[in-house]
Amino acid sequence: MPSIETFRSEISAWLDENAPQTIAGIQLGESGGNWGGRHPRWDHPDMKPWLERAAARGLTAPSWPREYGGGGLDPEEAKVFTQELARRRLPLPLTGFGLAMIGPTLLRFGSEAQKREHLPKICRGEIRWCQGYSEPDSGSDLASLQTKAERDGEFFVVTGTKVWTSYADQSDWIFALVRSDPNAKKQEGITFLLIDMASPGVSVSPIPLISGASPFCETRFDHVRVPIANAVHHIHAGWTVAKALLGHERNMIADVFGVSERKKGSRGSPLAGLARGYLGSDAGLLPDAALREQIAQCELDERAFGLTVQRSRDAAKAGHQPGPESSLFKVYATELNKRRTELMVKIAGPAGLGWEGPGFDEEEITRTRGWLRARGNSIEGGTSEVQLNIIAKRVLGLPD
Amino acid sequence: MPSIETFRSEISAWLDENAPQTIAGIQLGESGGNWGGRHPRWDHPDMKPWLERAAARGLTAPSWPREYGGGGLDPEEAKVFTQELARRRLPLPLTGFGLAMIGPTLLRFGSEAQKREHLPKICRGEIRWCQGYSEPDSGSDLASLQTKAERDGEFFVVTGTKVWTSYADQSDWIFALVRSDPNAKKQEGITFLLIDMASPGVSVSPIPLISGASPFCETRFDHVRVPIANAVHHIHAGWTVAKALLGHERNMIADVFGVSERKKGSRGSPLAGLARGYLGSDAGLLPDAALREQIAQCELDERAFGLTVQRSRDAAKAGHQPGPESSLFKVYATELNKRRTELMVKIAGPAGLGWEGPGFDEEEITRTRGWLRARGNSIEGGTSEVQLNIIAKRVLGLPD
Amino acid sequence: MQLILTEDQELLAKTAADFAAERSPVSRMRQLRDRKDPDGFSRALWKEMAELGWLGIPFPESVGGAGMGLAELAVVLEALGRKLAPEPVLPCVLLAGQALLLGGSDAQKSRWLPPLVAGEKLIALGFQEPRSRYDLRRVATKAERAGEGWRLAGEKIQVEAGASADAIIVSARTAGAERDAAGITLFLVPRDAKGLEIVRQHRIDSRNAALVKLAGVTVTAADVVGTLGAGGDLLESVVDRATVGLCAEMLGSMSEAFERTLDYMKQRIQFGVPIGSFQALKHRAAACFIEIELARSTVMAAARAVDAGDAEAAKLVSLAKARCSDAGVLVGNESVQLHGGIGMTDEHEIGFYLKRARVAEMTFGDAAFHRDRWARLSGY
Amino acid sequence: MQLILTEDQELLAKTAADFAAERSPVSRMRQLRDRKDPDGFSRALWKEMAELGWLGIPFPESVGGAGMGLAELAVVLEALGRKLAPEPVLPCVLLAGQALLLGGSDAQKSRWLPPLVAGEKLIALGFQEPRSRYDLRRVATKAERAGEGWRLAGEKIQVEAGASADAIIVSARTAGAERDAAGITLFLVPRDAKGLEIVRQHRIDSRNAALVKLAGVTVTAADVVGTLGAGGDLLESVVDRATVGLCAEMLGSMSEAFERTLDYMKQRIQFGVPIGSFQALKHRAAACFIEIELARSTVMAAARAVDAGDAEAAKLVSLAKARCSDAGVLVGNESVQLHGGIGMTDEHEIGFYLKRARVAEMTFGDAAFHRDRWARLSGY
Repeated sequence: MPSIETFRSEISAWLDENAPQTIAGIQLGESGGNWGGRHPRWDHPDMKPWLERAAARGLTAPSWPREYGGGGLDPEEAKVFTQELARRRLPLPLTGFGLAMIGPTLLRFGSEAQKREHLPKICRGEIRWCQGYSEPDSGSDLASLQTKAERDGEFFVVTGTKVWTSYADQSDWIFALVRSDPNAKKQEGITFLLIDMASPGVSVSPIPLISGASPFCETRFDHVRVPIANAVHHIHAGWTVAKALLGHERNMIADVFGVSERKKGSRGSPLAGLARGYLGSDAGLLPDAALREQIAQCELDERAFGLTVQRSRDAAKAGHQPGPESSLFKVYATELNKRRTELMVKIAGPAGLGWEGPGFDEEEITRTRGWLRARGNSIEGGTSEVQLNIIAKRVLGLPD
Repeated sequence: MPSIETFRSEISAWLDENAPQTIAGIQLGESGGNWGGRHPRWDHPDMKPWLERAAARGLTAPSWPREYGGGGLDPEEAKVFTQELARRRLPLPLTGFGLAMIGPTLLRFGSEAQKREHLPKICRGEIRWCQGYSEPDSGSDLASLQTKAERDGEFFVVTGTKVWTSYADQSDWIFALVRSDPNAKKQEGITFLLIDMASPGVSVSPIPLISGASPFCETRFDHVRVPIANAVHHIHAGWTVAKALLGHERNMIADVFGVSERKKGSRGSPLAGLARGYLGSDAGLLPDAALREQIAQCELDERAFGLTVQRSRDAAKAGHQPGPESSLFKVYATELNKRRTELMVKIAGPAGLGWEGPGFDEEEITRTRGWLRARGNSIEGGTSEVQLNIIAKRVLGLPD
Repeated sequence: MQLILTEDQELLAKTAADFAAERSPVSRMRQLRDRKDPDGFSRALWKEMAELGWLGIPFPESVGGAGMGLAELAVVLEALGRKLAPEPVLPCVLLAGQALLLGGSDAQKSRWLPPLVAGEKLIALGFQEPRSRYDLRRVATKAERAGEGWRLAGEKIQVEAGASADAIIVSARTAGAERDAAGITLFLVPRDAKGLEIVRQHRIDSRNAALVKLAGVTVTAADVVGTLGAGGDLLESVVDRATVGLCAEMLGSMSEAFERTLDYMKQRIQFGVPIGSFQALKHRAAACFIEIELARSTVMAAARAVDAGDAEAAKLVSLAKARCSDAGVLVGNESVQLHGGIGMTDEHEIGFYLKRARVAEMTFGDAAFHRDRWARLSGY
Repeated sequence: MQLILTEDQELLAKTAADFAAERSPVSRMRQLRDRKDPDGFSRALWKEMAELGWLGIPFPESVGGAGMGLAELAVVLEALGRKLAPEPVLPCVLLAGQALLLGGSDAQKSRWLPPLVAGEKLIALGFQEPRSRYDLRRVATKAERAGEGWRLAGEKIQVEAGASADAIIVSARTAGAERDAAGITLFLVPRDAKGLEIVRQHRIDSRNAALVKLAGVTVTAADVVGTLGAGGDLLESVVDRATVGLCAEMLGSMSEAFERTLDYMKQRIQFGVPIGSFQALKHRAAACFIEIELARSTVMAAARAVDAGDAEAAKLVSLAKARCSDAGVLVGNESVQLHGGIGMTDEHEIGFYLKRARVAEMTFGDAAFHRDRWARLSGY
């Protein structure tokens, strides 16, 4: 095995040769990079060769096994690769639910055939995936889902509706939870199924939110025929797969907020700066005492949360089990983001009421829609109420 | 029937002749007036003749029937009597749980023998009553009470412990809820029993609170023999009696807070005045912006609540049924009183930390203990949690 | 002051509730929004409201009004608020209309109020500027003498009903600096005045609002509304009245949002039971109920105090607006949260209540502004 | 800055927890209160703490200390806070001790610190006055030149450990007016000084506190602690250290109160089920849990920042105190409410946590004070 520094110089050399200079430090679009798929969108023309070269070298999924298109890197090497990307301000060659969600799931639960079929296409960015979990009548109580999968020989015939299927309108395949046994206990009759969205009977429509357009879609299945071989893990055992994936998703959500909050701590007082602009105050104490105290409270919340995330990570780095504090990340991060976005609108005052121009600038409209969008943070990915139930039960040991 | 103005001149003449001038406008002690009983305490020597004369005329219980020692006044006359007392700043001749609680209960549920035995003694202030409801293991879930009443011929043998029996150490009789049928459903095995506290086996000890001495006592019954004839209403049907009385008690509690909050509205800003003293600010904006906003919020709460009480009373006066707003009185009044007393301590700052002198004046110590005592407001007489349950169920119609 | 509805008010409330339910379902507001209706409201419905006599409620009979007060208009606005009816009662009847009633000359009143009451003309009031926030007396728009008349230059923002108004009353500075309390004068500017530019704005509540730019607009001395230099006081009285009306509307909106949420809590099944059976949600619903009941009492009190010219009226207006702002946002937020995912969709109507609650909160000062005003008026 | 306990700190925490549980049950504090113990704490236990080396944690080895920091003392104070141990670590080790360490002359240090660390002498710090509230620099006590020395006149209130202290350091004004930031000097006054009157005070937490009256007390130039006129800055550094210690104690108290409440919620049966099964109560318990976890992170960060002399240390101290104040009061209030009637009785120990939480909240500034300080230090 080469030493880690050998690896660093190898990968550096490869990056110097293959990564287009043109994309260093570019502003990524709303979705944040290459998502691949049959109908890819490029934030920059050179994002395409970047994906292709990285895929060829296994660097779209650096730590996946080489046999499935990954890079076969060990954790230390993967970290070096990330560091070298960051140092060059290079975007990831590929992102999306394939890499983040279904890929790891297949690596853990998939059959050999499934891995050989799907993982290389994910690594090459050929197939874009989306997730089909929630249904109109199954939100917090996900296990009550009713999308039917009726057996017909070597096929399931799938009928039902999935909601909150992000980017379904741009995706090629969907991994979905379906009810394969209506007579079993609710968690025990569910199958985790891979469905080609090009199949007859699949239709997708976007879901506009109170904040405007969104990646969310409603995806309907009307007698869609899916090979039984597309069930991941055992038939009727999909809940096990789903739970593993859900836990993963919740951590991701907390991470997103957690990291960004942490960074904020060191960036001065952006809220106070915003207030100075709207209150016309250059220096000294902010003239609106009530706003000033709310800003301070919000900053204290952010900082206390950031320190708690840090405490958890420091403990993890030191090899400790995750402490009870990690159970609060999702609920606190999302509730805090709601309060913060609401406070930003209040700071803007009347200028915070705009839906679109004229009379409101781009930043104001983004801020106001950001506040509206944030209302959903405490609903998606496990409601705050469910999070509090979990804390009460698992951490505090309170009885049912 | 004489006209109401005839009655007014009669009662005025009687008051002019019989009410001692010496007690007009006197400061009543903590318990607030004549409570009577075998060991009465007088706030002023002339409170004794005042009680005796009023009792002789039936004016301790103005609206009770004359045959049981009351005044037999109709509601309009009773109101005139109250007005005339207020105009002369005269204290009530008698107060207490006999008049307010057990008397009305006996009038509604008692046997003829019970009425003849107990009501005249209440009217004359000879017997002081207390209430025995809660038990150490039965608070919010009162109906789970366990004080046993075992049948032995014409007697119940009572064994158990009652807590929060206010003034039990100064009372002569107690009305108590006891479990007469341990096998029935919990609400159906309870008897409402009158017990002479001089009976062998009754012992009383005071309960000091976190705020210091209190009227509350723990009352123990150790094989106390009580005649079966002392059961009010039917045996095992005590819950019916208790519920009627509890509703009555909750209204009283809300009234106490409601009325006092209403008065505050018109008295300027006592909280701001307090803050001026502690902040050393004579005029202008209060220099502590955070305190200032909390004071304003507290005043808004008080005023909004006072107006809601007024709205309810105006509706009642106009002959409407009590609206849904009356269900919030108890919980809001008590939670507000908690916030208000807490705010007063915060206004005092370090001067709000005194338990007793030196270095803290009388007012400061009263204020601080008042805050501690107020913590119990949302527990006694139906916890805030129970009140919210009731609103959710009865007013909002939310399912169990 | 009696905090109950009179029989006449009960009747009016019933009529308004029936009208709102039948003629103004929330779907109507959605259609106006989706088709980008330039008015943002229905002129036909406006005319119907006029025929019902509602636009004349707070005006004397001499101009075609009913000679009633805010207590009456409040019950109508509450009913309209329940269905988020976007017709411009607040800006036209209360803001501009009351400005003319309290400050206008006889000529102005007789020219503008009868057609306003009849639903034939719309007038708006422009009092907000890019830097004014909630301060009515922060006015940068300038009025300079120009011969016998005045030349106006400046910009008013978020002028409600401004995009459709036949005339706009604007505050301008005839003396003093931008933040001075005195020196403000109101002017009535007809829509066709030269140099007047009106641009429709789009806020989250989709209602009619406009940027009003005054590029050297010339008006005559007869266009002054009220006393020269005393426009600040007039504005404050007018905005207090409009605030009561807004509070009534907010009360209606929050009541409806809450009732819809309660219904949803009773119907939505998760984990095999209605979500309304979960105690944590019950207690939160009870907390909303309490705040709405308290808000109702304060709105009734404020309306009656203003009608009676009570010395405490301004304090009670601030009490009502502070409570309605906080309660409205609380109920709006809880409504979306308790509806869960469906509440986040544009397809569901509950989001409209959240958006309108936010606009209403930040109109005429938010809760913190009115707590501060309460404290000032209370001398601390 | 790593927000984890080192192995040594883990060991110290374990020792302190065992000590507190075995030697200092809450019943001990009750006994001290009920028998009106003049010290309000146990001198024997104090000596034991000294022998364990705890009193020397934040002092250099030169005066018998351990040369450790607040991060270490915090774990001890947290353990003591759990059992409401009333021994005067905060006033003697942190307030007075750190004042001497940071500002004292060599002579003062060698005279006072070794016996302090050994548990043989007690020193207190008087910095509050009847009008000072939370402002360390509001000092009315006067120091006037008297020959080579100074004559002190004034009054200090709620001087913790003052009733038993062998010497008291007081702030006094050597220049300027009562509210001036500069011109404050600290003086060390021995207990037997003529004109010094010490009167025990009784606060709701029953701890040792005293009124300290200075009626023309004469001290020498050698009794000045720190630089003449620069006592305000010294005081601020010292109080920041003591605030971290107090926050650690608060963290312990609120953690214990919360755990006791959780236990009660699991045991107390009403309506046939443990009250801890009611969802509304579960969510409130979860809210307390979250606040305690966040408070813990801030206390750890503040201790480490002060130890490291971090530029942000003062901000982090205010962060910790603001959160611990709010969380402590929340947990104290919820603890009593969730205990119900029994929680209101003096017989139950949970009320002691409520009372101590209130005193701690209002010591060294409450949450609003520290939010304001955070904002000032952040430049807004």
